[in-house]
Amino acid sequence: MIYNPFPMRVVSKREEAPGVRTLKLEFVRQEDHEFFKANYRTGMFGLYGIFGEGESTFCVASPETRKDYIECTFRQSGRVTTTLADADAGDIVTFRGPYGNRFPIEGFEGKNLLFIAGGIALPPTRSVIWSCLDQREKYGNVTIVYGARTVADLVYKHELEEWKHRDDVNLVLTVDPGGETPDWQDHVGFVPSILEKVAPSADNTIAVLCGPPIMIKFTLNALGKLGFNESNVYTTLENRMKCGVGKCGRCNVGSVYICKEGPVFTAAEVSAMPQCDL
Amino acid sequence: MTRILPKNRLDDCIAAWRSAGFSVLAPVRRSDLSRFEEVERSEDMALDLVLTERTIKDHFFPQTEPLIKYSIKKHDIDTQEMVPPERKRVFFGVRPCDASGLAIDDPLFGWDYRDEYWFKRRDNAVIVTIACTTSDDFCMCSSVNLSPDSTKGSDVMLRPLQNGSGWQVEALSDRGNALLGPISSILKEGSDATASTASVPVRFDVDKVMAWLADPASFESHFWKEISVRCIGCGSCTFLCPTCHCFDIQDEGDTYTGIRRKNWDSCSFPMFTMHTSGHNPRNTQSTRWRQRIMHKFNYYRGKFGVNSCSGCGRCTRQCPVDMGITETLQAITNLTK
Amino acid sequence: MGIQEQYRSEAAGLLSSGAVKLVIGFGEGSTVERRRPVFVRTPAETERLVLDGGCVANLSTYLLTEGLLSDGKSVAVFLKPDGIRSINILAAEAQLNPEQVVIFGFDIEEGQVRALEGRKASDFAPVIGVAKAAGLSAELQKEAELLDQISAAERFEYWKDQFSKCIKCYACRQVCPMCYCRRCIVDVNQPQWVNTSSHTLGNFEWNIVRAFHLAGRCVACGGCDRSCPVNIPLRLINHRMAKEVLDAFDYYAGECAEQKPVLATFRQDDPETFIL
Amino acid sequence: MSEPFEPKIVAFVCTYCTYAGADLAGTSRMKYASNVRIVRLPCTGRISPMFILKALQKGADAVLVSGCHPGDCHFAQGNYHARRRWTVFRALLSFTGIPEQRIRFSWISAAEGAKFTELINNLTEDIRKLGPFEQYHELQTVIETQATY
Amino acid sequence: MAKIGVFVCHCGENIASMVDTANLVAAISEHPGVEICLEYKYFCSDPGQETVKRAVREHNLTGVVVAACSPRMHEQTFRKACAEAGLNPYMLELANIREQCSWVHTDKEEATEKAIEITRSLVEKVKRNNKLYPISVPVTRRAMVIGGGIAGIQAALDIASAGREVVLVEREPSIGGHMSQISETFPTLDCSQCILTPRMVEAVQHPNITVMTYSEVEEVDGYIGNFTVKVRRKARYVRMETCTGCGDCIQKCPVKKIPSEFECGLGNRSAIYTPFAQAVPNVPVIDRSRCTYFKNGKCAICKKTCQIDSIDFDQQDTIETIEVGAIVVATGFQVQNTSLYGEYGYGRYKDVITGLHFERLASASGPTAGKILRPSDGKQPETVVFIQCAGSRDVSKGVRYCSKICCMYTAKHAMLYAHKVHDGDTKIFYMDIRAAGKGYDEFTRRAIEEDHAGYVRGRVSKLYEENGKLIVRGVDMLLGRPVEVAADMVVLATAMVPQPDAKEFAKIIGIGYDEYGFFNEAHLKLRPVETATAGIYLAGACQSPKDIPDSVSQASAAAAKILGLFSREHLEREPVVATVSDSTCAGCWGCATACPYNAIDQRDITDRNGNVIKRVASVNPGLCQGCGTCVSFCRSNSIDLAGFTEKQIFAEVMAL
Repeated sequence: MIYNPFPMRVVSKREEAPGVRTLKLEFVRQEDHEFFKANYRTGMFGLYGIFGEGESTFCVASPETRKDYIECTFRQSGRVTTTLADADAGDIVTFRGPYGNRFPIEGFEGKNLLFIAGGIALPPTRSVIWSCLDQREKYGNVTIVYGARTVADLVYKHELEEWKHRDDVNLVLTVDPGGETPDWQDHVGFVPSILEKVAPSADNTIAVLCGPPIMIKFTLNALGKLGFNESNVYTTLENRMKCGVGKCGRCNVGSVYICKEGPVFTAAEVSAMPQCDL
Repeated sequence: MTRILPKNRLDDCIAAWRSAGFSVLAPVRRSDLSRFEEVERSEDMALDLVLTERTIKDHFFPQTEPLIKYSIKKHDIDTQEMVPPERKRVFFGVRPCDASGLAIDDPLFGWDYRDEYWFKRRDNAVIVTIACTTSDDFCMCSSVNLSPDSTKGSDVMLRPLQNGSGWQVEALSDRGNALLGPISSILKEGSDATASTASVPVRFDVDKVMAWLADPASFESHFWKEISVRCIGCGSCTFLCPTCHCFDIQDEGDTYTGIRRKNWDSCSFPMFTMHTSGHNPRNTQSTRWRQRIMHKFNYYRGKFGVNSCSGCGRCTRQCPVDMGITETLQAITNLTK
Repeated sequence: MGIQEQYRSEAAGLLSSGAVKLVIGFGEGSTVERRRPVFVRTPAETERLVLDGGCVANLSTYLLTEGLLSDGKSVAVFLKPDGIRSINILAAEAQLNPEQVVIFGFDIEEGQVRALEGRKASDFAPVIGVAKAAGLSAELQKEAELLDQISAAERFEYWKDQFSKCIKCYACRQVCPMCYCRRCIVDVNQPQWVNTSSHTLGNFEWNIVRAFHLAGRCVACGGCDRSCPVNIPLRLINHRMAKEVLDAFDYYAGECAEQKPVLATFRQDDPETFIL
Repeated sequence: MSEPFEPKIVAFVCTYCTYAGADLAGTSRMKYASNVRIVRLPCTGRISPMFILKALQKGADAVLVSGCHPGDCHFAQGNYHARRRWTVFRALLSFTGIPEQRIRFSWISAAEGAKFTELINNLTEDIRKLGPFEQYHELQTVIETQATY
Repeated sequence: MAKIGVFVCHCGENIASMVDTANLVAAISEHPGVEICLEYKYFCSDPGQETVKRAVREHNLTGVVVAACSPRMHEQTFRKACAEAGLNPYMLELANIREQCSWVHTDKEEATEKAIEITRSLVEKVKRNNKLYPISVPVTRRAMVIGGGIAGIQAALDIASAGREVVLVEREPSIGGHMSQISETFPTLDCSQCILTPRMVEAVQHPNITVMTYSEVEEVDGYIGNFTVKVRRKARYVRMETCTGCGDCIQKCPVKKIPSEFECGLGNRSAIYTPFAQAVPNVPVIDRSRCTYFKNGKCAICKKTCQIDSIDFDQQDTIETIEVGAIVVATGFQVQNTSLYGEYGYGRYKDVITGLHFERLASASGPTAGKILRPSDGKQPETVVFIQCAGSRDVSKGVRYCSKICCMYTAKHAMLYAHKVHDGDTKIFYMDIRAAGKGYDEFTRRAIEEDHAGYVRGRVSKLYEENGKLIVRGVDMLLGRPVEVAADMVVLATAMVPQPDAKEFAKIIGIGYDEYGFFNEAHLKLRPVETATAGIYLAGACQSPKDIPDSVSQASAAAAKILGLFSREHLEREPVVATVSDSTCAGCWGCATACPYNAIDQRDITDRNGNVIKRVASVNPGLCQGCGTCVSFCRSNSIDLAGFTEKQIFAEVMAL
């Protein structure tokens, strides 16, 4: 029934940043995998769990173009994530999903893409980035602006390296003032201000923005200044969730159930929500 | 001429249903608490109560429900899904507000993902409602477009006879009709007058309330702080509410074996929305009270076309600090005068 | 002038002089019998204050509302002797500064309200002394003794039946002035000492742990007992704890603001007849 | 004939006195019933009442709590604090119907291997007579089955 | 997840004969998280330890359980082995399947089952162990000794002679303490001053000792190795630096009739004075309350007299802040106020005196120059009655303990009296004669046999004056008949009691005290010199009544403890200490009240602008001893004990 998760086997794990892990999971049962393949689209999330500890919600960080496995990236903080972070290859964890809506990337075709992410919020963006990069020909220019508090806090460092060296991706990295290392070559400054310097034209451009609430707020302002229409800016919202299927009643912001109607929203939809409920 | 269930045949009625495979649940007062429990004899029933303290929701959405039993092995995990029993049950003597509560929650539990824990019980339950002839200071069904003899959510409606000898019986659904089969010989025809239903005053103007709540400006109103100042943040109003349905999922057990459970949770609790980061979107009692009212009289209606309140008044009746929906909605009504 | 009027005018005086920023008292409730907590911020509003035999709640809980006393300003509150003892405990446990609490003291005897002399918690030491001398409630003791007389197995069944009703709404905790923890033990999940689910085992654990945490701190205001929506006789278990600390350690909770917690202190000659 | 009932007993002991006393029983090759499982803590002061409840949940038929004699605590005062807690907790458990015979407290010094041996044997025998603590354990079994409704 | 290695030791036949180790290994191997499970004859042997180390390295183990003997036996052995293999030594647990299993059971099946359960529960515990690192605390290698009596002087000299700095603080104008008041000492009858004075001089002249007389400790902060002490130096009104101690000012001071404290009121002193002739430092102080100049601004004769202008009426008290690494408390005792004893007429009859009075009478430097003359009329008493246990061992007077020295000094007094008044008569009323100590019993025997001390076993019931005599009535319990003595003088062997301000002082420095006010040692038997507060030690009668040899021994012991502490610049402590969760602590301070070591302080949590957001408990790892009493007190589980965390114990219990 609806609360019964899929058993998943840990294939590998990677330390992304202090306290931040990525787990690569494969399906134990064929039928679960088939279900996932049939239903997963980029932007969706799931509940990752360990029996005995519980479940925790985060996005599927792998793209819809790669459905052989699920990757998830999370910060070790509570009871579940602490245990998940301990999982090694071969261990069994669980996954319930995919849930929620998705980034409408068909609609992005032929357009320029601007991805903006802050800190631990790169994973949801990364899912869309790869979903698009894996079909690179369908889209226009791709710009990725990613910032973190310090150099150590940047996640997916190996992929950042890869994007950096791709001709068809413009990667802009930045760290908050004070977070740079002596050999840091990229930008220093907060994402919104860097964005104003490096952003492509708003014309025919879709922006995908993920980050902590405070960053989202200032970045939306910056995008506004740059002429982006709120309906062309997509973001994801994350709230505490337990059921993931619109029953348990905790994730709503105003009348919106994040788990059912989200987690992907346009900036226009977000600004229609009661801001203090976010 | 209508069908009558004579009070003095109630025991026969119970026996007939039981032999037809039904469990019969009715209001019972035991250990200083009134609630629905299985009964075998009519004398165990407490049908004269205005309302049981606990709702019948308990029997469809239990306060704690095992979902999955797990057992961790060295290389594997055994899981066993715990399925609720498909037990045929008659709920006898339900009040219209409680019956409505079930109907109000049905769409939520069926919203895209069907929650079988609810529906396996719903589908096997027959709700026999008794119209109210008495009410108290807290009843407010009439304020939420229901009434002391509302049929919403009921399969069979019983209307007390004026002479107190029994009830006029009306089947409202196929399930209700089917339930009357085993007791057809007990029912008799009659034309006794029914007692007048309780008169429950309208305590607030729900339309005005809905309009005010729908106004985005109301969300940030200072009103919420004032009205909720004495709320202590317990969950008794939500847990005694026939329509509140929020829950938590928890794993519980020892080192290797345990049960994943679905437990009632309450929007009154700060932990309800607390992120692991420590950020809490609803970090004050006033925002939580606002959520409760908004959810019941604005959001829920937006999703499912109905307000999530059946007017039982338990929230106020049981509140340790004498708060409740009525007071708030009266105040909103007054705001918009 | 009755006490109600006297206190109303004194409250108005305190508010208008700025001596207090808020008066927490009782007002009319949703029915004739009910009294509810009211929060009065202006002299005019003091008309809402009611003081009669129905004013039984221990309002000291509200003093712990986050941020209420952090500006150093004073708040006036209507309290019975039990509530005043709560203030003493909260002061002893560093949760509030008793200097910021102005007390409208009263007591109820046979439904009649009687004013108590004093304004600061420390002024009421004689009243509390009298209360201690009078001993714990004989009524509760009688009720508790009925349970003491039956066998352990029967007692277990009794409490199992009672606790099985618990729905973990935490009204008992929320209404209690002593339950001020930032994180209740039941919300501790690493490890999960108390089963949070409201099955009988979890309910047993919760209610036992809460009673233990209230041992030597409960002032028998009855708030939890009255608040319990499923009518669990929490008064009895709390009374039993109060009796234990009084009998074993001569400890009466809330005697003064300097009182040390009973379970954080000891005497070398504490009784230990049960230890082998 | 059914198997004789073998109780499960959990002991929470301090490392300096009772644990050492139990060690002494071993080095002296004294013999006692194998029903006891010892959890070692630095001091009786560390023993929280929750331990007892969890032991009962895990099927203990009796719990023993033991530490240094008053005045002998390695940490000077831990056992005095513990004694107060026990007094209160024991009264609480008793009032809620958890029999006093099942929750025992003792002082056993590092020299009292014999006392430890005797206590474990007596306790085991007492609980054998008393039978399993089904009333409590039933609470655990009930939650493993369906919701009652 | 965790990778635990479990090593099942046979201990020769010790374990293997009663525990089916193959079964144990089989069961534990199937346990979740167990990466490897091996058995071996002796894991504590070198090859055994090598096996453990190799497994740790090869399997990247995150934790180790050795199922073998008691952790009290080999925990350190295997911790070391783990550390050598690169695993944090605290990621080890010992499952005790020998002392608490194989050796005590007789049924192999049962023992095996128990061994499995023990091991399993420790596997679950070790999964939740945290890496711990020894706590290093810097040590200020300077000691403070509080109290300049014989105990304090001895401790100071011992520490100083070993090369460490010492600050010796004494609140009186001179060091010396009670010992300087004593005439002769038992059991040798050598002159107290003669043996004490050289030590006083040595102390004050020692290059490593700073003597601060007329000074009091006002505040102590910090913890072992790192105390900050505030000392109030009271104004002397005499410049220490220049005064030569000539004594002219004392001679010239017109206010002379002040009862001398040192002489117990039997002699007088002036307003500017040194307590006694041999005072160290030999610098007088002005008693402000008695000085005419301070009363009305006139006089100042001392100032005029002083040839080097050392009198300074403008001096003020000063507060000095001193950093020290350890503290010896040697604050001594006082004589019980005998006015409690109405029945003995103390205070009513001038010739009823205390033992200390008698010391002054017998002292060659005393007011009577060593002649035994009674206070009332200066006549030599012909009959002296001594009453022992005048206060001690008397519940009704609040002193249940034995003051320990009275039997001895009373015998000494009787002897001194007999030596000075050859035809005098003594009667000693006693309960028991407690003369345990080297040469002590011989001493009392000498008093009886050589000096004819008249011991009467019994208590005095009544004492009154009649015709210029003190009539002492009692019962001779040995003969079973009443006794009545007409005495010229009565000497009460009064109890030794704590200093009047002992309890307040204990609170200032943060140590415990008993119901009387004697300071508490950490452990009566095993740690009699330490207090429960690490870094603070006790010496002398402030802990309990003691004679001089005992005080000196304890002082030297305290010094040895401190020198041990000072042997390194950093103090390494076991990391088994408590920590507080700031986010959940409600600041009720119950833990701080319960802590036997005063290891818990209040700490302010501030926001970026420095505003206090909340105040939480904070454990000082330098002081915490790891008992965990705070943990079980905390209602919100906001404090935890490393090595025995809530998570660990929960897992251990839940795996049983």
